[in-house]
Amino acid sequence: MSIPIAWYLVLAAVLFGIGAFGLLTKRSALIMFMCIELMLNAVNLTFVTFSRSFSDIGGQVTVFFVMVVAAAEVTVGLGIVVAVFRKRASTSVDELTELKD
Amino acid sequence: MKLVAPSIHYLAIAPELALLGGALLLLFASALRPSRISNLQATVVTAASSIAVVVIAFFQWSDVASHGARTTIDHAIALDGFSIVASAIVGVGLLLSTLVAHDWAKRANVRNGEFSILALAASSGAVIMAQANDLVVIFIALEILSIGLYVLVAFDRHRAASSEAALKYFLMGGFASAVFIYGAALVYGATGTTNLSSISYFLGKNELLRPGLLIAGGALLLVGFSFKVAAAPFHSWAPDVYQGAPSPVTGFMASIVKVGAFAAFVRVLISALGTQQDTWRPIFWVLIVLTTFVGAGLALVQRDAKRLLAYSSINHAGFMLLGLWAGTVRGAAATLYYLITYAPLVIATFAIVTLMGGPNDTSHAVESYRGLARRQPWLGGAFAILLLAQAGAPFTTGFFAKFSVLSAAVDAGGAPIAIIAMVAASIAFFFYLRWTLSLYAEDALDAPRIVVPWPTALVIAFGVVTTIVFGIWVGPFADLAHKATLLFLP
Amino acid sequence: MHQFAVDPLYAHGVTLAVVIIALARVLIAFAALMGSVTLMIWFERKLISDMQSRIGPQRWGPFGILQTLADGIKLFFKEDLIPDQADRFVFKLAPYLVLVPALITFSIVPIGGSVTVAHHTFLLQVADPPIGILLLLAMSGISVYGVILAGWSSGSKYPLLSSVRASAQMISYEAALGITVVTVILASGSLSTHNIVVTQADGIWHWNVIRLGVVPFLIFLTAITAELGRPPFDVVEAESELVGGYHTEYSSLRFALFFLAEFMNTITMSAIMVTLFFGGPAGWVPNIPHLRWLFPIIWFLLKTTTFAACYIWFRAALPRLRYDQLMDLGWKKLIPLSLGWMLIVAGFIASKAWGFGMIAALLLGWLLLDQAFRLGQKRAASLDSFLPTVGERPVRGDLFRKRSNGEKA
Amino acid sequence: MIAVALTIPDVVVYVVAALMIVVGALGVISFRNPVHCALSLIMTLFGVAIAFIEQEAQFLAAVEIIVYAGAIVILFLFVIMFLGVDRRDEVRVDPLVGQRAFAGVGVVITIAGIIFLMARSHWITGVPHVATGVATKGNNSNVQELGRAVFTTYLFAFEATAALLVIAVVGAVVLARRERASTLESSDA
Amino acid sequence: MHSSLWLTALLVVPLLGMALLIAFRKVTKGAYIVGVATAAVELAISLVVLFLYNSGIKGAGTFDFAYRLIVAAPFGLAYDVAVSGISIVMIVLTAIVVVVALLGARETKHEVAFVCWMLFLLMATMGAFVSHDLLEFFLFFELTLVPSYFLIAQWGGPERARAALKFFIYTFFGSGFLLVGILYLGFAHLHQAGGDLNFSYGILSGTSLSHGTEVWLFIAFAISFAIKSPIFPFHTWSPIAYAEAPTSGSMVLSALLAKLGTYGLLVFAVGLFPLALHTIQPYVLTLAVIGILYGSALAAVSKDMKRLVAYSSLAQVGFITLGTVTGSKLAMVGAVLLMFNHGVITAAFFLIIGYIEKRRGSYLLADLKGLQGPAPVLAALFTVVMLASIGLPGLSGFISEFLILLGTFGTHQWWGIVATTGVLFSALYLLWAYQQVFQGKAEGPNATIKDVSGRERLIILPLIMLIVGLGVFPQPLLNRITPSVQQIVVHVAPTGVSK
Repeated sequence: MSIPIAWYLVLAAVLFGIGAFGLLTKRSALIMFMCIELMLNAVNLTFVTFSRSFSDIGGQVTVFFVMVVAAAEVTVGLGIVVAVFRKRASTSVDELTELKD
Repeated sequence: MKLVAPSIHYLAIAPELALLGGALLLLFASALRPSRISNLQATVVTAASSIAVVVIAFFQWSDVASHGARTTIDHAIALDGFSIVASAIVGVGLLLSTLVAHDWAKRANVRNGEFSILALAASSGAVIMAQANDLVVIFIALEILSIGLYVLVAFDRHRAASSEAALKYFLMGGFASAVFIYGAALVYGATGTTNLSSISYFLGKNELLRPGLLIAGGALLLVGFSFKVAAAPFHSWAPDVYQGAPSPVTGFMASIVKVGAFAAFVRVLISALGTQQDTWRPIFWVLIVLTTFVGAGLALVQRDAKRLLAYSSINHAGFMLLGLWAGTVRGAAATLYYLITYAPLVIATFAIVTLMGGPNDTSHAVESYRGLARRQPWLGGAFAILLLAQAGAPFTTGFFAKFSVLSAAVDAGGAPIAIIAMVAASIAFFFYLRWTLSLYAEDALDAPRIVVPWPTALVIAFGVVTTIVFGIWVGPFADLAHKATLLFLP
Repeated sequence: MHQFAVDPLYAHGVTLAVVIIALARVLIAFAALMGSVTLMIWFERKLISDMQSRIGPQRWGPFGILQTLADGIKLFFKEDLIPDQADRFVFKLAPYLVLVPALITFSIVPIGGSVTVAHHTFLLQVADPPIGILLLLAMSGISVYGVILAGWSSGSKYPLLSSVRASAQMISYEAALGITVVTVILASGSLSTHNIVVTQADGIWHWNVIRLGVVPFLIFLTAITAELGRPPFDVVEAESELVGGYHTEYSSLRFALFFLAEFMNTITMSAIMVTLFFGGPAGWVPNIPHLRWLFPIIWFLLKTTTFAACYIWFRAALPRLRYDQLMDLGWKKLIPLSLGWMLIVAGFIASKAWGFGMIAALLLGWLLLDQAFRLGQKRAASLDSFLPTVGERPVRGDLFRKRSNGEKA
Repeated sequence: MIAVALTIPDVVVYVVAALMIVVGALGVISFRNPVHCALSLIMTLFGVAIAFIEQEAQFLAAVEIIVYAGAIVILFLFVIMFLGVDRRDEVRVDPLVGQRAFAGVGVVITIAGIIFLMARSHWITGVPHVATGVATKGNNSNVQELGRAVFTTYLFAFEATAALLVIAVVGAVVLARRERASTLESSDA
Repeated sequence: MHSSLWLTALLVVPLLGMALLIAFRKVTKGAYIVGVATAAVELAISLVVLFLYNSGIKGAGTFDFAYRLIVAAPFGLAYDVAVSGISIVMIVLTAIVVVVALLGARETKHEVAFVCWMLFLLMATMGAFVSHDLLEFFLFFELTLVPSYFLIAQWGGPERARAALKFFIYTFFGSGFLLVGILYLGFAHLHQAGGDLNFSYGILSGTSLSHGTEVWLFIAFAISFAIKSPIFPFHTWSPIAYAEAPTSGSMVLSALLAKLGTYGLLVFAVGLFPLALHTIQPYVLTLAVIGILYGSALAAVSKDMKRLVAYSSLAQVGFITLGTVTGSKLAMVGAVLLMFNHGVITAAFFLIIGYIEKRRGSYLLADLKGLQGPAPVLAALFTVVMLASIGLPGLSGFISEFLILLGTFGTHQWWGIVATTGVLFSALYLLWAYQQVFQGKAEGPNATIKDVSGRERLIILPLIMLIVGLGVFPQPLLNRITPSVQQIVVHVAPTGVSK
């Protein structure tokens, strides 16, 4: 037993919060996207921390799956960003305004 | 080191195998055929897979009826009445959507192959969600479903709105997934497992004196689910996405996502966190009030048909949540019944919306529906019936759907929330009625005639007929939902 | 199966002596690596000029062996230029991002067997972490950053193009690389490089290159060459297309660092290849007292030098691939091949029947895949028309109208 | 909770990891240039990897670097450069909540709430769990246990990721492929 | 016990009529003929039911024609029909009013759709009156909204959209309470008795509830019915809706749908929660009395005839409410009778207004003057109806109001006294209106209007006959009403002074 799990849990929570804040406030799709990755990393850290204190491998396996999901999400997400950019490139509108109330 | 692989009950995973098999078949075929696979072939394969899901559901049902509900693959997935019915709904929803999409693809001159592959794979995600008995599996299934949909939403590359919608959906969906899995992490910390049965077992055996971690985790799971089912205040993506997505996809999304997400939601709340009912109920209370009112209220001011229907679906989500709020067997059955009846209804509605969108899928102003029933009495009449059913007019399935959740809520001691929901329903009823009325307006008789291809006509007819027939002959579906829930995994 | 051992150095607790030994290992290894880089540069220049019937460096030192040193000193005293458009922080950071992974990767290479100094027995390898060879994959992932960021931060067109190329190329080949490494891990049953070497120690037939069939080795060689960006996969710094590639805007010491890192990487990867496929330090050891520890090192150096020479040979002999050929090779050939081979190996490890079944299945799969690729190419070629502009839907009528207008005209 | 004797190296490692994580994360949300954000993200990822190693999850640490730093962030950079968004107008969307401050307060309250709830329940309430029956052993490589769990308890999840990856690949291809005319238009050379 | 097929026929015939309509929608005048024919058949069946009802059993108040079929057990949904002496009256009223409305207030614009909606409304209203199951009642109760909405919104006056909206939102809002109340009651019974969910009236009336619960449920039911009726202060939708609706719509709204409210109040609210009545009584009575006075006052100042009748309806509904909640048997019988009579009277009123509107294109009091000169028969008809509404002895209004007031004086003297003034008020404003419209010298277009044609006379004749006939000889109805009311009154024992 070394570092108390609380330290890691708080760290992860803070990381999650920073990610969420970024996602809610940033206006660039790519950076919002990175913020999602931050959040997922916070989750990973949480899982690993619990996994260590339970001596249960399950948490680590879950982290593994989260990473796979993150990779899949990135693949598709960046594809969407590229698709949007292709549409928008010619018009140089800096906001997505097609869909509004 | 000897590795003992878990036993697999193949019948339990047969639906997703059928769907993924269809997807892979199409994938290989499109790679190996000298000429591309035609839209017809893609549609046939998709339809066959979805019919297979329904057929498998019958076998599963008899299996569960005789052997009882059970879990398989090391308790990762559950085979019970609830999951069977939910996956059958997914099958039916996919079948209907693919028929609509077939016509749309033909009209819009789009290749249907990838569309079908993605739809099949996304549906398999929904099926897995319905069966999942582990938070990790739910998470992965959720992603399968969502990723498929992100792409489907962006599928129409002729409209900028389509990819914009996909981007919004993606960002919100990613956020929701992250929140969900963080919730799962905290629940894992609180209970030492992610398996729903084990969580339930743990919480049943141990009274948590300090349930903070569990509460935090549960709340985050709830937020994650709320995003997926578009419950206010986590609904903000839905109108944009519904509007931007290609219309057949919107119908698909409105039905399949709701089925998958609510099925998993029910399982998590009632099966795993059932003991914590007192904690999550107040949150739901707020959620339901917001959702029903936001859905109904904002729909009133919409000018775009798809946006309007998006808010309407938010409103419906609020009602489905009402069944969850009850948290009883009756509540679960009510939500299931709602899903059973809602899926064909909403797909048929969007089938007509798809037709109305024209070849470019762009003319979706509510105004353009004026006088539809005068120009084309059958189409307009069908749409009127569908709208009334969505509103919850008596003697349609829409009414009994609302009735079932309300009765479950009242049964669980929620008369006030039921009344509040009814108030929202009255607002909702109004905008449906107003729309229906405009179908009979007389000042727009010269709009071009809409050609109804027979597959779409079939879907619309199916939607209308089930709505009316099972709105009067209520017994079968009500019994089905009830029995399915009685066969719920303990 | 072999008994896997952890580094015996830490077996009896951590004392001051142990710390000193560990530090010494680090210092010696990296000093040696640095030194060998200067030699490597000289070696490459000399060898390649021999192959091209030139003389090569000859002025400084015997056979020009100090030429590198002289070049280094010259670069050191040159003016350090940073372009106006550059992103200064990243521009300065990038060279280190290339250099550090090369150094770290080297730390997992077993140079020799175990040695006993002052009653402490230890392995001749900087570190033997339990994740072992995964470090290679991790670091090869990181080293891309140096290239990408260098190109991007220069604020100049050609380096940027180079960056984009580099990122795509490295991602493409990393997949094949990783899968091949998995094949090796399957055979060795461990991630640790030390254990991987140990399992190959029983003679030449146990070397992975033989044991796994030659294919994984060839894939690995190809992929690692592409990862390094060395010829024939040097589209990243193709002089005829991109001026100097990602380091066009670099000068002075920073340029030297790139140079250093490239050669260091070459050496490290040669060493890794030796470790993974050629038994590392394994080889015939004559029974000479007190010097037994020396022979594995010599074997290792010999093998590594061979591969280093191999790279130089490639550079002299092979023409650069076109970018699309490079992508083709990576995605359509190496990845399926490595994946298939991994499955075959896994099959044989499970049982012979599985193995042969796997071969049959993969043959079928390969036929289908090949057919699919052919069809794809044919289709791509036959599609003679693309939509006119992005964002506008061609309506059937419009197209017909356009054509009929054309006919009239 | 039992008082834990902390060793200085542990604390140092933790502090370094935490600093990397937090500073990196703050960098992601405060830099304007997406490339700098990506670099900050890498710093966070390394911090997380260090935290993993500190918690005896070496394998995951390696995978974290390989998958996140080695593939995901590279993809980000690739797209940033490919689109040239760092120099031109960005691809933007409306944020969920318009008000920065509102979002800030909301997030702070939420996270503070979560931390408070965790602290109230003394950080952990679960028990070493019986369902998987597989525990990490000492400081040995846990790769084997990981592999075993993947193929037993998490077999279905593992298989499901296959579907996930298939759909992601198909999706990416669909999204990225250029528009091509279908048969009708192709006659119009 | 008679066959329930009669009641089922009441529901099926309009549907068949609709099917026929749609099948022969291209035939000229087909809609009119089919519509009237269907309604006539309906009327015939309802009369048969009226005469068969408990025939041979003297003074029996039990339900007849009963039949119960479980449709969906988990929902407690059943097809459960039966009629009591109260509902039988309402059924006949429904059939009569619809026949007259179809005949007399024909809409030529989109006639097929119009007749369809009317028949649909007929079916829904019939369904509500024959239901012996709360849930089923609710279903039909709700279902009436849809056709009414369309009738107002498509064939109404210039402000029809707003009127329809107001009508719809109000009533739907109210029915939410009703549904939740029904559900609550059903589950209360389920938790007591076990078994399946069941909303049958007979079974639920045996549920024992705490007094507080009964009061709340009564309120929930009452709100819904009060809105539908409408009872003051839930009436604000009604003037505009009555005014903007087409003539037939106004007839149906005031003569039938309003009765759904009062019928529900009597049978379901009072009938199921008799004990709550004790607590609630003063408030409802007060509201009823205020309604009477307020309706009369507003009727006196209203500027058009439709609003006038609408407000007078409010006053009349006040009387009905008064009779319903006093707990006195006499008053209750009177209330039921008034439901019928008011239905007939108000239908006649709107029919006459429709005649006027057809001729003059307006129903504003200001536009009309001296009509009795050119149209004496019209004036005479109006006079009869007006006098019935005022409560002139010998006409139908009198006996019912008299019974109500008599009953009320027995139990709640002071309310009775105040309510009586309402009768005087009604005389006041109706005579005033008569004076404005029919008396004086006709000028301009008023001078040239045609009198009612023979056909129109024929159409209104049944209503007039009923007004006169029931004024003289209400016994056939009273015989059927009284025993059923007795059944309800028994439960209201603590306060009910059964006379």
